[in-house]
Amino acid sequence: MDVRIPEIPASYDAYRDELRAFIAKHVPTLEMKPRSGLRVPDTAEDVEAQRNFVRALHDAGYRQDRFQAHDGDPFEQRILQQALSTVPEAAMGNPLVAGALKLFGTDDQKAKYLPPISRGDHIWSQLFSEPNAGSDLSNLKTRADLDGDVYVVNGQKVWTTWAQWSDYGYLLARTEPTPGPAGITAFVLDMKLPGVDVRPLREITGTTDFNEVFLTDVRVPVTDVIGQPGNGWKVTNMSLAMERSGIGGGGGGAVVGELIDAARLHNRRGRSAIEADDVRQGLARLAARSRIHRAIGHKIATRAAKGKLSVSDAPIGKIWFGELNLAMCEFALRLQGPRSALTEGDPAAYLDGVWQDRFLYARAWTIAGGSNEIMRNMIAERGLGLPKEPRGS
Amino acid sequence: MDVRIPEIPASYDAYRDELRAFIAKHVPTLEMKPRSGLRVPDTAEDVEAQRNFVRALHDAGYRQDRFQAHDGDPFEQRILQQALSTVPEAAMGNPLVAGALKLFGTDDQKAKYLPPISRGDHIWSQLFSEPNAGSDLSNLKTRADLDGDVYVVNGQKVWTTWAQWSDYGYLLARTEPTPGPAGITAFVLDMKLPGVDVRPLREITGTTDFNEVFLTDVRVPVTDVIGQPGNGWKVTNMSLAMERSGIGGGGGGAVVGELIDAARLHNRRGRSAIEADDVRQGLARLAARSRIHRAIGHKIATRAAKGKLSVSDAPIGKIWFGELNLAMCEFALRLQGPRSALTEGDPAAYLDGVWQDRFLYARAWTIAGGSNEIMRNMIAERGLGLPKEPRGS
Amino acid sequence: MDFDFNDDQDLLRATTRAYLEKRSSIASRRPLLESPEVFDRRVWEEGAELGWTALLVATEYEGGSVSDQPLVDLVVLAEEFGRTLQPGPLIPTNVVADAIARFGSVEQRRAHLPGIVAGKTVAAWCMTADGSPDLGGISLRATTGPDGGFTLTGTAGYVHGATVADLFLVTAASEAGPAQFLVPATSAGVSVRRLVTLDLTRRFGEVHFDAVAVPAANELATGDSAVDVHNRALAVATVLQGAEAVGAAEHLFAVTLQYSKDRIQFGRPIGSFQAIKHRMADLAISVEAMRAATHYAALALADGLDDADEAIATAGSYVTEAHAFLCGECLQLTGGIGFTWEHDVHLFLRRARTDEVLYGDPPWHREELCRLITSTRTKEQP
Amino acid sequence: MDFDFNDDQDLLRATTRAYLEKRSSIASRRPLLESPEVFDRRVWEEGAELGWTALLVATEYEGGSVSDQPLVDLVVLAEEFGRTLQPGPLIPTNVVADAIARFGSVEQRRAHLPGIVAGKTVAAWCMTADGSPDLGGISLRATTGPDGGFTLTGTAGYVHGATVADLFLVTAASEAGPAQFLVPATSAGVSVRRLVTLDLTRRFGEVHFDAVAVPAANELATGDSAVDVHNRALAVATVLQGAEAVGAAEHLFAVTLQYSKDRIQFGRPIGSFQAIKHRMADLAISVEAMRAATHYAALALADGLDDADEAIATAGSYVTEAHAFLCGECLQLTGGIGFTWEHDVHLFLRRARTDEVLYGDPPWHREELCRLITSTRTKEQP
Repeated sequence: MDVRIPEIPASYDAYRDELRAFIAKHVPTLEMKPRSGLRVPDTAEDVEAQRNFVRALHDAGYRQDRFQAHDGDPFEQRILQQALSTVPEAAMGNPLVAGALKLFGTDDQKAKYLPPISRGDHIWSQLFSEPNAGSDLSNLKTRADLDGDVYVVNGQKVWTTWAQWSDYGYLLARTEPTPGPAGITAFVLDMKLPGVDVRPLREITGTTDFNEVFLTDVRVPVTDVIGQPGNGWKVTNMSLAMERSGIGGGGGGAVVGELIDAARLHNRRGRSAIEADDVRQGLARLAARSRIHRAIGHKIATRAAKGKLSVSDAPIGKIWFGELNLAMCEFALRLQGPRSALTEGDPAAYLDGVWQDRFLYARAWTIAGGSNEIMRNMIAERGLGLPKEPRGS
Repeated sequence: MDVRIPEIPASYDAYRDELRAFIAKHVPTLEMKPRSGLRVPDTAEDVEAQRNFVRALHDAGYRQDRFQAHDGDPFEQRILQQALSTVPEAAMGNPLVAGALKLFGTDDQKAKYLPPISRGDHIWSQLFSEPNAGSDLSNLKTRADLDGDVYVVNGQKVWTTWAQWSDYGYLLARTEPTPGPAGITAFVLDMKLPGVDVRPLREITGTTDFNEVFLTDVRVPVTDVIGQPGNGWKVTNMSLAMERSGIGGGGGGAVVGELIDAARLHNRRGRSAIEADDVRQGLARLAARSRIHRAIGHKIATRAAKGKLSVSDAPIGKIWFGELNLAMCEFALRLQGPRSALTEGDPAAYLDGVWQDRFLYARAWTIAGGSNEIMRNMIAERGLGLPKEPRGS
Repeated sequence: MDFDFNDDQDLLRATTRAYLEKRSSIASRRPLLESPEVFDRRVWEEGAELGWTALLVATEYEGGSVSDQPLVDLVVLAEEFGRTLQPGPLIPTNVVADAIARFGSVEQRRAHLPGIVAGKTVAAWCMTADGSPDLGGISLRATTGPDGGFTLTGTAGYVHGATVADLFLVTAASEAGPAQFLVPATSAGVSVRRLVTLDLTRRFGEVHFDAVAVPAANELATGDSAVDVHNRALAVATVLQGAEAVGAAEHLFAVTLQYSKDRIQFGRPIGSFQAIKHRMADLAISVEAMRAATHYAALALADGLDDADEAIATAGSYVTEAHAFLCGECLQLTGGIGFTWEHDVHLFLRRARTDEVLYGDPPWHREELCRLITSTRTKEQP
Repeated sequence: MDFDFNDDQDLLRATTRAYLEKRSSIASRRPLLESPEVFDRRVWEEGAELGWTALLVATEYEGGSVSDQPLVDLVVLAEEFGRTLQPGPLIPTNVVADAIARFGSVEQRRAHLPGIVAGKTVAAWCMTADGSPDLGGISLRATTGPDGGFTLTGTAGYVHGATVADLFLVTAASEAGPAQFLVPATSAGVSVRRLVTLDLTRRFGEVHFDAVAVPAANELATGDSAVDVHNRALAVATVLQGAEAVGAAEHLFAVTLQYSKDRIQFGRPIGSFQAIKHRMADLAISVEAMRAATHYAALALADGLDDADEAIATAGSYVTEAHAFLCGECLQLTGGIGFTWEHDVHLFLRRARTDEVLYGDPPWHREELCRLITSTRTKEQP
């Protein structure tokens, strides 16, 4: 039993130092407030600044293998990922399509789309959810009707991150009128095509991280189908599984540290909250859950490496992360007592309201990408073999 | 708004004093260990001692109106109920049938059965649940086939409290072969009839509070039908609703006091547990839930008095009580730390293991009389109007 | 036993609800969510005619209640305020009116109560600087001047209504112990900083007192009597805060229940899925519990029942926390649609999280409850 | 990255499971539940041949492991012990073997380890009197005699295996601080009172030492070194206790899952009701979490990873508590049938509740974890 990953040899120190120096030199200062991590910029200037930063990284040879058809040097990749994980300015768009293209794309598609994703030349978004196809994604109604060598697409998408700044969309639409998963096809959608209308959507956080996308008689060439027509459900599930295990794989250790800071700073009945037994017990509960999250990640990674992933793995990781993240945000608010009422913009708000924003945004992790309710169904039905819920008429 | 009940006039002091003296004089000392309240005696001697005590009370004029067709003096009734609520030796059998007989019985049945219940001459039990009709009571399979002026009953009942000492049973059986609630009939069953075979059932507590009852060609006169044939589901629901609101109506104040005692006595890391903030917060949570239980009881009693009971009232009371009771038992065990491993019979066990027994028995309140899962369904479907679960084939 | 509102209170509710829906609905206030001020003085004055500020005041000062349990009447109003997320400082104004009516001199009553009742004087309660109900959290100092008057210096935080208040009830530490003063907002040296809060439906302020001169006649209470004023104010505020939470929870629950019946996924209303059904059942139980806890606390305080302190602490321990949980559940069950700015659920959630901490947060009330029940147990079991 | 058992460990599991099912199934031990003793020395000796007592002992003392992570090997055994609710003192015997192997003199190793490995010497660990891992909870006193030997007087409580043990590892307070001694059960003055416990599948004892003479050669450690012995023993016991809980939870969950597929109500398997399905999903998540926490703690302790202490405290905080909750849920989901004496679910529940408190209850481990993470945070953020 072993969870160690090979230590990075000292010979890579120079690479790391250069990378850090490069990032420090090139990372842009955005207009946008970072709040709880960078989400989506408000201005085209910020987008351009991010794009230039990603290009500069790419052109200097710092290329992440998840965007590319071939893998880089493993140690360099690890150093690169570690370094970029704390630089939200380098995260741009929703790169989910890269996995789909790698698994199902034609050589032409790979050549055409993967390098520009990697370089930051193309920003992508994911056009899956619809107003009546959220939890029940297979109920999507967007139509793509074959007309010669194009599909004519009509419909409405929602919850599309980065759509307002995207060059391309990873689109699911129905090419056959049968209900359910059959007849769904995955496409590359050029967002500049006529008939694509993006309307930013404001969320409960007050920020605009998502969009509605209206599609009216958009003409998509047949060469932009990903995989085979009617095969979109399979393409999607593979990429969603990758996304979910990604969500589940994040760490939580840093956040527990922030909770300790908050518990030390805030008072309860005249003493530091961290001296109260219930606060200490609560902190330990969250720390334990956070450490267990990492250990579950090791289990899943081990099964992935052995090709023995269970259908429950990604949902377990996603539920555990989503609920832990929410619990941590709630705990952080409660530690602040009355001060928890203050938020971003108030000079007395704790850390300029970052926890208040995180608390509101936390529901994105329990609702989006398959709500926790859908995840529990997947575990019960596909993982445990319990009978499926009957579908209504 | 008012939750006061009229004060008992001082003129009743003599009645109360006499009653207390009477109880003190006549209450039997049973062989059986009281543990967490008297449940069901182990020996015929104990049963006879209880019976004599109930008779003595009755013959001295102490008659509870719930067992009778007419009501007594309200102040005397309150004094009597208060006094007997702390004397488990006076509780004998399952008197649920009294309500059914009062609402649906013939004059003959009332005359024949109610006075002996009141006097303790007849002990009753309730023959509802079956091995395959627990949560789904309407699925009961026990057949009662008409043969002239008797019904011939065949089937198996389970979870029958007091059956091993009962004279009569309140029986549900199917008189028509249609499935579901229709075709169910309620009966008086003379437990001494040939073909009635009672087998005590041992529970997880180690005690024998319930029984299995096997019924083989038992011949029940048609005059022992309660209400109309085929009407048993209605008869039952009325009496179950009475039972559930009874379960929900119990207090919890005394128990919170016992938790305080336990928290004071036991130590955590070298000091009394009650000094730890998490213990104090936990105690307060339980105390608040206990007080809210009482307040919910006032709400339900008010609606009952106005004839505006909701179908959710009894399930809410039952769930709240059952979960609170379990939480209190778990809290009490955790307060004891390592000592919680000791139970009845060990000289070092806290209060001779009463909490350990209560903890195990607590599930009777969350499973029996309609499990909390069934109660939630009732609230959702009948109270909130959400769609019903489809029944399988 | 009649643990319910009476006909007059039902009528008060109907009148209030109709008025609020017409003149101050959530939808009508949507454009003001991010504006500096959301309070509408005309609405407040019209509301005053409907009794919003009169219930705890005797008729000789223009007040009057609809029952002999004015606090219970006020619970009706607070529930309606919660239901429609009203901006108006119903709780602080009535807390101040109650304090003056119960503890004020005849002159103080005459000076302030008619204006409050008429809706002309909006009042706010400066409890402490850090928002905790512990009197140790007061940063305000009152020094006695040679003329018998006082000089107030310091800050009070998290004051609902501070940005529009005409009169402050101010708790300060004086040489004679804690003391309360009535301070007009126009007094020299008083300034208010508007806070940026999670709640978007109300406005809160930090009130600064920079050597504010307060005449001796404006001293409401001092020493033990000031502690009584404080405890009474906190009890009234806790009950009314609970009532606002009850009204809000009832409404949001009803909206979410309806959504679960209307929203179709997998060809079925999502409310037909048993996991959702059972969560709705749990929320229904919780709403009933919130209601029972709040109404009992109101009744116990109104009638001075023996267990009033425990009843208040019980409500403070449970209600706002259960409400915040309910709002989170309703957000989760409303899914993506509930995650949009345009849906009201976040307004309920933001306000619920703020309610939790305004008048003693649930852990604070639980510590109170634990203290009360353990001291009783000692008495009973010597 | 290979966070799983290897082939040899899988084989060890298969062999152990087959042996236990054949020789010591739950069903076969049913008649003994209420008898004074439930331990079968023949089973233990046969188990010794399968490695139950050898893994933490070096080959020169007849021991041997199947991998270079003996503690992980032992986790496999403990999981199988939990799965079948074994009575044998696997945890204490191995804790004592480990203590002697790591901290004992060559003479002590020679004297005791071969007997333990052979299954001839059953060992038990006398931690403290009150069952808490705090060394302040020791009631045992060791006084030094003129011959350099010691006299032990006092009590140790909650000792698993005490009723059948041949050798005790005893922690006592000596003049030089805490100290550990190896005390044969046959020593004059040693007596064992069998405890009546909630758990029916194991036997525990209170061990009394009435002026028991212990030769100096039987002193294992003293002072700081004794604290090391204690901490090491507690860490090993916490990991193995977690592993027993994992094995038990996996089995009970599987049984309950199958029940939910087989039990028909309302014409459908109860496992087809979504509220039940989601609870089963939650239990599946919890089993995965218990497993991950326990295996990581085992690995961290086996390999001496930097975060071993946090890993142990994490397992101690979570695993037994989650297991007890799972048993309660399984009882609820099994309904009336689970409420009978004849169904095994109560045996799991009773044992789980006992497991929670044997080697530091979850609140104790959480306080440890909080202490560890806050001291780290100080270091990182000066």
